[in-house]
Amino acid sequence: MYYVVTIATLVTMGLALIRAVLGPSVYDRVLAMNMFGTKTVLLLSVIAFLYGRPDFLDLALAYALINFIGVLAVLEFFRVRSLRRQAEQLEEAGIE
Amino acid sequence: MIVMFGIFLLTLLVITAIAIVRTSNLFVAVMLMGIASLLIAANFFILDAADVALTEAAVGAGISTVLFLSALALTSAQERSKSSRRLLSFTVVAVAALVLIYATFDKPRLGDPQAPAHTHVAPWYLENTPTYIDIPNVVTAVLGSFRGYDTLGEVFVVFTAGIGVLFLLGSGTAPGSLPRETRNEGLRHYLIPRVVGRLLIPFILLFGLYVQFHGEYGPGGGFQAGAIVTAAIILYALIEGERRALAALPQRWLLGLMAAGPLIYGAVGIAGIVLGGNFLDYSPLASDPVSGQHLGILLIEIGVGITVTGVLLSIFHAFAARGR
Amino acid sequence: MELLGLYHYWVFAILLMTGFYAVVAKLNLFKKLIGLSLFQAAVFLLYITMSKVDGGTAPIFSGAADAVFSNPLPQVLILTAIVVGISTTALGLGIVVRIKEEYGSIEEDEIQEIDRR
Amino acid sequence: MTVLVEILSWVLLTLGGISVLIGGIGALRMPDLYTRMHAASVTDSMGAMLVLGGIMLQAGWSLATIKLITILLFLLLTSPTSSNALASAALLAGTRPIAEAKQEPGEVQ
Repeated sequence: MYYVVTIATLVTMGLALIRAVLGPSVYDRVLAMNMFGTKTVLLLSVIAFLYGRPDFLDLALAYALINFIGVLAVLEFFRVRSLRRQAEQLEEAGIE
Repeated sequence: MIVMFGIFLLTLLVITAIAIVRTSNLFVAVMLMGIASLLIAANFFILDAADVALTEAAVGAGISTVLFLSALALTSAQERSKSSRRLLSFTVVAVAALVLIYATFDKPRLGDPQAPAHTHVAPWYLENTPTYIDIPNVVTAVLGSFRGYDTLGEVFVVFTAGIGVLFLLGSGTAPGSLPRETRNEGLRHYLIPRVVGRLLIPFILLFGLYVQFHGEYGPGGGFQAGAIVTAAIILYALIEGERRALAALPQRWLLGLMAAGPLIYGAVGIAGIVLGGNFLDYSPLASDPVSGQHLGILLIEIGVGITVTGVLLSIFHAFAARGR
Repeated sequence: MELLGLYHYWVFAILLMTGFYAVVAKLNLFKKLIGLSLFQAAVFLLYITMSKVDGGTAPIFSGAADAVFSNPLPQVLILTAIVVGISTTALGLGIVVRIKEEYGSIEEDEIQEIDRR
Repeated sequence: MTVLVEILSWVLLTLGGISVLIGGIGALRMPDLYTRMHAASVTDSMGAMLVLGGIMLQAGWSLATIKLITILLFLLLTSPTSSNALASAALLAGTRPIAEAKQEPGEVQ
């Protein structure tokens, strides 16, 4: 029965990858990456039990914690980029 | 069956790699790189490399994405020129790939117990770890004790790379940077991520310490723990702003950590000589050799952990201070 | 089944060469570094593939008497290589950032153009 | 009793697998960013709860269960937060939801 969940997760990963490759906007790709991260957590938890080594759940835990940082870094990147654009526009307006 | 899952993941990995090379938007390439890293880590786990998967999780999905993005914020997000000599490069690469694939037909298939790699020194490690070192995690035993020299070298490489980045970027700010107030505030106006992030940071730090000190018994060790602790502090810097993160853990301290790690490692090695053994021989450190090994591995893992934390955080701060 | 056992190595070859293509053919320095990371990842995959043993489990003793363990040595090498890899990639990114500041561009052809002047 | 737990856990796992799959299909087929995000994030939480709950019943009362509960807690905290952060970033950058874009200009809501 674990296999059913694993296959469902793998197929979903494939679908998320298609979304990440197709886009169209950058936000879609971030969404796909976030989704991919959650699915990886589920996949690792299930496979840890398939292997009969539940002590490897540490890995899934690490993923659940770390994945969040990637998304926040993306958010910060967007914020800095829009600030920089505003600053550039202000500068151009000041010169003219 | 699980091998089939691995093969499916590898196919996805190939698709991702090709998409990375084809896209001209560098931001998209970084996102796809994050996905590729998740795929690789899942594969490592399927191929029985729990320690490596943990490292790839902490480094690839978290820190690598953050570093790529902070460098991308300082350059341009769009690739402007087209490829050069496309046909020639493609032909060369395709021929090389075919040659490599042809060469694989002589390789032992996946998981062959008779493969040369499994018949020389590896069985010795697996058999003798219980007698000499007596810790369950053979990877940590090999990393810390049997091949301690290698790890010392790697720690110095990490240290040197950190020094190199600091030399290149320093602590100066680039021309055309944003005003001080905006560049230091981070995501402080995003209430929900901030609250959740603040809630998570202590747990991430705790998990980092668990990985550090549980490394002899389960997947973990200094390299992974250093990366996880770095991730926690980067999260703090993201939600509360650079300045507060630097106030909590100043640059001077980070430099101290960077240098202290290799020093601790080297000192443990020299202590071995002083107490009558060889360099990086931990057996004389305690009255009985096995507990000496335990103590030595614990100490050098701490050294590794603080070097990795110091170096990765210094690199992050160097990039962040440059642009904003 | 015999051929499927080599699939991991084929993926290694394709991944390695995809990364290499990005390094040689792309003119954008950032893209070259991403290609280099892919190249690295391919090498990691090769080593970890070689460490797998049939019916094995991760080389962490768990009390089971007759357990087969995969080869710990390649795992040790790659574990350290991942952290070294990210440090050296960061060094490369630092150089790219400095080039952008000095030349105002990270495209190889534009930089050579500026140098020629 | 054990049979009941077994059956319940398989039911949870199957439902979890189905909901994960539905989320994937939704994320691929929905027309714009916000609807895709809806499909992805709702099933993220739902699927994670069901799958991890099913594994928990299999694991019984052990250290693994505590770890699974921790993973579930972290996922339930971080996954909606990242969706929220992403949606607000997209909205601030000027991506409009498709339902809004379809309205005639000048039409009052």
